[in-house]
Amino acid sequence: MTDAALTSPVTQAHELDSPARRARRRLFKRKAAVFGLIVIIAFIALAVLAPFVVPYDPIATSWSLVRKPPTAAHWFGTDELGRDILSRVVYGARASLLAGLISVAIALGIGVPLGLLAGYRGGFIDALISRITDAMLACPFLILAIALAAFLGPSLGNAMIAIGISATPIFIRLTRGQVLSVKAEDYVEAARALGNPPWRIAFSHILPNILPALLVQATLSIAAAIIAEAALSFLGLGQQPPAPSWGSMLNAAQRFLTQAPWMAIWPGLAIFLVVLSLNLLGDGLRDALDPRQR
Amino acid sequence: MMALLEVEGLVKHFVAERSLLGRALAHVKAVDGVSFSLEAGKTLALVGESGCGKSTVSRLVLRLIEPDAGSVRFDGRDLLSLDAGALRAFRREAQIIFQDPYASLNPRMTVGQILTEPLALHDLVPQAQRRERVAELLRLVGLEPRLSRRYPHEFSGGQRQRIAIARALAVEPKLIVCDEPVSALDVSIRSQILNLLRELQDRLGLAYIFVSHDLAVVKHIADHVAVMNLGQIVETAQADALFAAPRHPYSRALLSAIPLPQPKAKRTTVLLEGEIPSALNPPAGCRFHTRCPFVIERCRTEAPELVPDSAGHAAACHRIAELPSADAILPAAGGFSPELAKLVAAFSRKTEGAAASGVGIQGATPTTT
Amino acid sequence: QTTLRIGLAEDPDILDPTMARTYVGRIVFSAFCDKLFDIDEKLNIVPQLALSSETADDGKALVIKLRPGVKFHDGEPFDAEAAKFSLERHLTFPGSFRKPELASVDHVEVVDPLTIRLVLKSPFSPLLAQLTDRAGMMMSPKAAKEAGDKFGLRPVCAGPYKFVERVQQDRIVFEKFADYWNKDNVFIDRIVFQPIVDATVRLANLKSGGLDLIERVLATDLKEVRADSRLKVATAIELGYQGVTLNIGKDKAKGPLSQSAKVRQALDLAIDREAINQVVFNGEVQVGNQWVNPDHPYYQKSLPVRPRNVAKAKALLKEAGVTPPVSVDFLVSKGAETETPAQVIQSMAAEAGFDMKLRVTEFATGLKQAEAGDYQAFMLAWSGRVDPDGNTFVFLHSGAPQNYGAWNNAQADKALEDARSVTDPAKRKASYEALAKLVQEEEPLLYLYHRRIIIAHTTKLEGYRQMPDGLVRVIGLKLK
Amino acid sequence: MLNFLARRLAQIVPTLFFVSVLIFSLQQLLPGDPALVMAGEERDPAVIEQIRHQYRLDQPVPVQYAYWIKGVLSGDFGESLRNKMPVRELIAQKLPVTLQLGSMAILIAFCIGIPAGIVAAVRKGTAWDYGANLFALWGISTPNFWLGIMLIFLFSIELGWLPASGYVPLTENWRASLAATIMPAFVLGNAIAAILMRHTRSAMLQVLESDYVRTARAKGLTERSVILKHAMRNALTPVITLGALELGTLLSGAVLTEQIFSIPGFGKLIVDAVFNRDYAVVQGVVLVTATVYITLNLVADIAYILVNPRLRG
Amino acid sequence: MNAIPLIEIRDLRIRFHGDDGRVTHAVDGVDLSVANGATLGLVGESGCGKSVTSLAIMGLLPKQSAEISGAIRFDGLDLLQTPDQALRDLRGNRLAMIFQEPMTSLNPSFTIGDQIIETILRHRGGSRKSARERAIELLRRVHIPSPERRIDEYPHKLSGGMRQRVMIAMALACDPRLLIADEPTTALDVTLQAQILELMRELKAASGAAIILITHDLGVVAEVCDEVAVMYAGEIVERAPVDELFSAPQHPYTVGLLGSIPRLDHRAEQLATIEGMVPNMAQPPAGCRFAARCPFVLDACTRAPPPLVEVSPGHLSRCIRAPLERLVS
Ligand SMILES: Nc1ncnc2c1ncn2[C@@H]1O[C@H](COP(=O)(O)OP(=O)(O)OP(=O)(O)O)[C@@H](O)[C@H]1O
Ligand SMILES: Nc1ncnc2c1ncn2[C@@H]1O[C@H](COP(=O)(O)OP(=O)(O)OP(=O)(O)O)[C@@H](O)[C@H]1O
Ligand SMILES: [Mg+2]
Ligand SMILES: [Mg+2]
Repeated sequence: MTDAALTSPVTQAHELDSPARRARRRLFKRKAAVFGLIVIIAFIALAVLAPFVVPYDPIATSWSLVRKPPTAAHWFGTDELGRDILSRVVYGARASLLAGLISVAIALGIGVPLGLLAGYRGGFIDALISRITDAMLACPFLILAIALAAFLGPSLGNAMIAIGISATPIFIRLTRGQVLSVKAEDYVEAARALGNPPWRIAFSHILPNILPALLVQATLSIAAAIIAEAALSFLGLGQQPPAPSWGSMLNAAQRFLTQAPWMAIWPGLAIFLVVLSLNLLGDGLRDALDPRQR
Repeated sequence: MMALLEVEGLVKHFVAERSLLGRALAHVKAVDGVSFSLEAGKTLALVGESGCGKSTVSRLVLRLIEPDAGSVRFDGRDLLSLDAGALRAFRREAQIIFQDPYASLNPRMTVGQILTEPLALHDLVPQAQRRERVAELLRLVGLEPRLSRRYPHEFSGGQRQRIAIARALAVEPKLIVCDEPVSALDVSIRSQILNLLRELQDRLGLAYIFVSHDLAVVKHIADHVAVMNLGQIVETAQADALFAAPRHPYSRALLSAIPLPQPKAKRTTVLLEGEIPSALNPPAGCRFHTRCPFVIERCRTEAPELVPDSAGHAAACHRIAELPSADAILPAAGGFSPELAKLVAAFSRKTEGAAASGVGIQGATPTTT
Repeated sequence: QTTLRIGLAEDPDILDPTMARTYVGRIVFSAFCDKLFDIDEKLNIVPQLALSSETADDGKALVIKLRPGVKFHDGEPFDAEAAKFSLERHLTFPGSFRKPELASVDHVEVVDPLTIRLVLKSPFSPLLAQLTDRAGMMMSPKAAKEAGDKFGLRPVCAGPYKFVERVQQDRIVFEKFADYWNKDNVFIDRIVFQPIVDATVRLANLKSGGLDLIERVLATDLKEVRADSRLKVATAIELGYQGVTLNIGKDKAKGPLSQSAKVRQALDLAIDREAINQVVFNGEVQVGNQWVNPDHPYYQKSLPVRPRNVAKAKALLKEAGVTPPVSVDFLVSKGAETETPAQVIQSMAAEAGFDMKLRVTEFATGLKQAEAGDYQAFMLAWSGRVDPDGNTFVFLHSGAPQNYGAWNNAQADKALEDARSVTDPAKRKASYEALAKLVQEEEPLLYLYHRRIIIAHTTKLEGYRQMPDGLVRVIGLKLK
Repeated sequence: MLNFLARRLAQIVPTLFFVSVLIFSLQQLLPGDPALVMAGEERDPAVIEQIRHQYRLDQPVPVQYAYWIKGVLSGDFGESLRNKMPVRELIAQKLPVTLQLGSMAILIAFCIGIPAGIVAAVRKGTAWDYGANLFALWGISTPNFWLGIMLIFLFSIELGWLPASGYVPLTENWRASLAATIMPAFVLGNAIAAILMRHTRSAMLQVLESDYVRTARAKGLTERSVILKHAMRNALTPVITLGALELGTLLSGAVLTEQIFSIPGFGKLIVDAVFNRDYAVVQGVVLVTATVYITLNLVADIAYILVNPRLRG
Repeated sequence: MNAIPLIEIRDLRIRFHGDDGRVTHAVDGVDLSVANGATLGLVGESGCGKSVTSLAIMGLLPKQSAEISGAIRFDGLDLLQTPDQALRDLRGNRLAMIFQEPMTSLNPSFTIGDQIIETILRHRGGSRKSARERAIELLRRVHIPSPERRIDEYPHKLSGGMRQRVMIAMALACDPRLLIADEPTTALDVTLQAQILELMRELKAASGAAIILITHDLGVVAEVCDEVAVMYAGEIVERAPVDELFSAPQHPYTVGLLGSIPRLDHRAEQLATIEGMVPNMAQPPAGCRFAARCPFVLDACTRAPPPLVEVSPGHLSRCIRAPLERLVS
């Protein structure tokens, strides 16, 4: 390993900024990540400001406008009940983004601590957590999600919880594996030699170093969660009508694919854009959070 | 004078293979009965080939791993009887520096964070003064305090090793275990670190366990040397005595193999032949016998004892008395030509004079009590 | 060799007439399991395995003459003993779902080898109609005794086709039964039923030639199918209905809906049935307000569909003393066929001052909650029975198993009982008229519309006629 | 190695135990009454009560579990509530279908994902790389049912090349069988291909930086053999084990895909069973799936060891 | 030296273009030559461009990011102008290289035999059987015990020293004219290092190939090299026959290096240190690159880059104050 520092300009003033600002600068240097960030922010803004930006009420039906193709009045066309698809896509961002973000947050919130515990402690606890994780992984994700969602009752919130719990074992496993490899690093041993208690080592020395792998998995999982919400609402366990989510819009569109293809195109495109942007952003964040990158 | 550290019969066997039910099937005998002692303010060097158990001893001494047998007494206390809390408190008194300056600093913490952590952990310095103390530590190891916002990767290897040293010094320890602290560094940087370690020892009265496989470095820094082979100490002596007349065939081979920066130096290199035995299955008898040029039948069956002579120079070999003299191993005289010696001296003088750029250690007040 | 491939909307349950429960199963049965009686296009009861029937004057016995020379698929003869066996099996077999349908039958007697007599506990006019369905299906006693409760895995009946194999959720295969009593009218050698759940894919299969006939085409696809020259459509209005049950007796929250008939009437008036038809079904369903469709002989023409009247609905709410918006917990089973109309209702009701909160649940959960009364309004579909009794009694009689809204009205109970005990159609119709009036006043159940049974098939298939019960009858079909 | 195998095998037992407990307790939590669902349109209370009793639904949960596990241990998985088929037979009917579909999906996934990943890594930063990445993200973000219906429109209705749905056993007519499963297999494989592509790409990038690839170049080998022989061999071994982990995704995907294409496999069976509260079927199928999944992962691990001389010992 | 050099490097310049648009001048005007049968030692601090120079000779620098100029003449052929295909024919054949990391330089998935045989078949053709025989012969030459058996082993079963010997055997497979050894012993223990150095001495005597030995250990240089080139920050700062370099170095950096090695033969109280840091190669300083760390620095040093001048016959130094003896006498 050659020393990168030997060639890095150490005296440039901006390198002495706070870590957060430097991370931000690293992020903004990456065009793809900036694109992702802008799209995500745009979608979040749309979701938050939905009532102010949409041209129509997303649940207002109009019997005279059933399944009309895009026009100047309805840019994205109308759906099977004459509702404005543009407005529904915008409102649907609320449900779908929440479904993606919250469920992954739940999975991270449960999975990461358990993975840290299993990986760092080892022994019986590790064996127990690992076997349960294996068992959950061995049950099909969607089946777990269906069962949980059905148990909790149909609503978007419960769907998020169900998806989150079902996605948890992946994070446990990933975290555990990463912990095992990071645990052997000298700096972890050094932290121990300094007298750090185990939880501090786990959270402030190991966790930051396994973050990149978690980030990448998290962005992929958000995509999977948005799709899973679609699948759950396909099965009646997700967003409740008439409130829209991209998944339920796709489901409704399915029956009219030949007659009204625009019903499927817009929510499909929205999912794709968000997933794409999240992944680009995730890759960018991984690099930006790594101080070794420039 | 009572020794700061006394190590008695340390044993550590790692499990290399486990059975279905978790029973150990094979062991790596990484450390197999190691004893030594170290006085405050002195340096003990552990030398030996890769895998002979040097790092394991270092970790055992700090109780970073638990020994299978033996005892470690530090300042009169039995380390192995300490509970978790007391052990954490002990970490104030003994510290470790690793070989790889790239791996031993958390890449996601700034230097400031790295150095603040021990202060906060042991509540050594009130919150308000921690910044100042970090600056002081950085100056102590010859770095500019303004660099505390940087990440480790933004430093050169030597600078990183200085940061690691500063981190170790932060808790004001009495003992620092240096596990090959300069092996990964460039020659020119290596000397900075060696000089720094020596200066710190003089100033702060630190004791070192200095692990290395480079005997030239060891000779430069150590008061006492222990040569290890396959988990055991085969020879131990005062540094001068050992380099003047290595006794054990293994020590001789090591010494003779060091390339000298002196073209056409006259000496005999002992080339070791034969398989290097693995610690998984150490050979019976003397563990060096597979490669020893002086091997006799007895060596294959009977393990030699480490017997000290009156001067404390001990070697574990059956044939010590019969071995040829060790004179040819190191060239008798040598060193620089007079001109070169002067040049080097001038070079050193000038750089020290020029060290006002913040690299020296002036201005740093010793804080160790 | 000709094979007729039929696409079903669901996978049928067990193929044992005694234990079968599903609508889709009945479609399959009609290919291989003949009944004592059948219906014609006008809903008249016609003999099938029976030759004739006669009800005793007191209404407490039914004598049935059986068709001679009929054989089961295993070669066993069909005679009075076999008929008695089948009926008794329906009546007594553990887990029999026919028991309630035949509840009026006390016992069965063999009069002669081709005559049986059903002795009733009390007069029960719908009995003959029950025998046009699964309760009238005849099974080979030999096979049924051998197989016990596994009879459904290899059913042996007396229909035009006999069972060959079944792969769950994939296909059910039948082949022509050589000794069928009516074999001269059977022209196709094999029939394969394939469950294909997705309506779009089902239609795609028909178009691509993978299937010859599919059931339950979406009303919204009808235009497209009609436009396709290679396809033909056969339709009929169903015997059943789509409605909204309003929780009267079991409403735990005691909302306005359960407390005042005026509020229920307001809800009814808020709904524009014709608009639902146009928006959701492209105008293909028949709107209605009773348990039978307006073309049915038992439809009460004196009580036509009331047009939407939002102003009146609002006035009724005011009269009832409730202040809008009236919040209603609206339980809907998953499925586009129910969800979309529910959303339309929600939107219409909002204009009259109702806040219908949709709660879409998967089927099992919804069922449980409906049973427990955990809802205020419940979207309900009923596939329909030949006799109006099958569309009313279990839903409207107090304490009846499917009276989820726990509507309890003595006059209604009486009307329902009366309609059962007399055979004269005019008298029965009068009883039902009384019931219909009560229902219109009290509104325990808002009848909305009657779906169109839409069968599409390729032009290669000839001779297909649609009966109002929605079943696919294979007699007389030819494949070019 | 043997020891490792034995240890892995020993882990299967507790894992399967947890699987069974997990699925058993989950379905107990499900609202709805199996007997009620089973009754369909015919909801006579007496009959329903009778069914409850017959299937021990009126007994405490642990008792039900004990009966079930006792049956399983003696090879009896119970019978389907819905159609009285023994669950074992149901599984025997569907397992080959799912295995066929699954293996084709994996094959397709590997055939698309790995070359795409390699090209993306070798041509890092070029249009090839971006193209492969876009494709991967598209695969991940496209719901199965949507892609499935699109394919049917294109290949069955517009072009008329493939049957729109249905299944033909391999043993009956292999051509027809492949024709019937190629679209669903593609739909399933597509999402996994995307994930494999990303794994392959990063593994490949790492390997291409390695010293031994440099050594191979220094020996004067052609770029082709450097990449296809020296780099690929090492990059693909981890990808294979990662791929095995994705098998779980496969079954989840199969749930909707089989529905769209009317493939009578496990996915459809299990979803229907969940919705019909057909407990014995759910339990049996999940247990078998879990076993298959665990076994395949074990096989992948063994394969990993076999192709990895360092671990072969 | 007077013989025609086997390889001659003229004004080699290598720049790396980073993703972020930064340009690193890794090598800046290097001139080198090695005669047949000679061993050139290339020493210098980490990152000074030793490896990059050798990779340039081999044509192994990444094409996208490395910009190379100058000339590398090998046996009359300019390697930088040679098409890839022809270069591949040279590599592993007449040009061979051993890398620093014996642990990772062998492909873990193939037996060592496969990896040696592959090279032989690539350049020499012939049957697999004869290639295998040659491989065994090579392994024997590098003193691997029972080569017939070892040839079918995977790298992970071998110790570091053995692997390095396998690397050497592989490099020797086609009797190269030039062998580049990039820190072949850095990762090894002293006793193993002694064995490998001995081996290299033997080989040189036997085959007469030219060797470029890259190292940062002056002791190694003293033991095996005939001539030494000292690199600093992408430049050659001193070139001399080995004896002269150790007895009368003519560049302050070399002096510093010599002074900073702890020595077995005499004990210094304080080691010499070279303070400061290597200049940033993205913006190399205008004058002498060592000026910032040099105790003998003059104003003139920082103004213009000093030329490489011949101080005594065959001894070149890039220091305007050379000969340095003047400074202390
Ligand atoms: N955690 C461990 N588990 C199993 N074996 C171990 C472990 N740590 C060390 N060993 C083994 O113990 C032996 C001694 O290792 P140790 O790291 O102490 O050697 P060392 O002298 O420090 O070597 P080096 O010079 O390479 O650092 C080696 O054979 C090593 O493989
Ligand atoms: N592929 C590359 N892209 C960008 N910069 C590179 C690349 N390879 C090497 N460099 C840079 O070129 C300079 C010289 O590197 P080189 O590897 O030649 O050093 P070295 O003298 O061999 O050091 P060491 O002793 O550590 O091996 C270093 O600054 C390094 O960072
Ligand atoms: Mg070590
Ligand atoms: Mg290098």
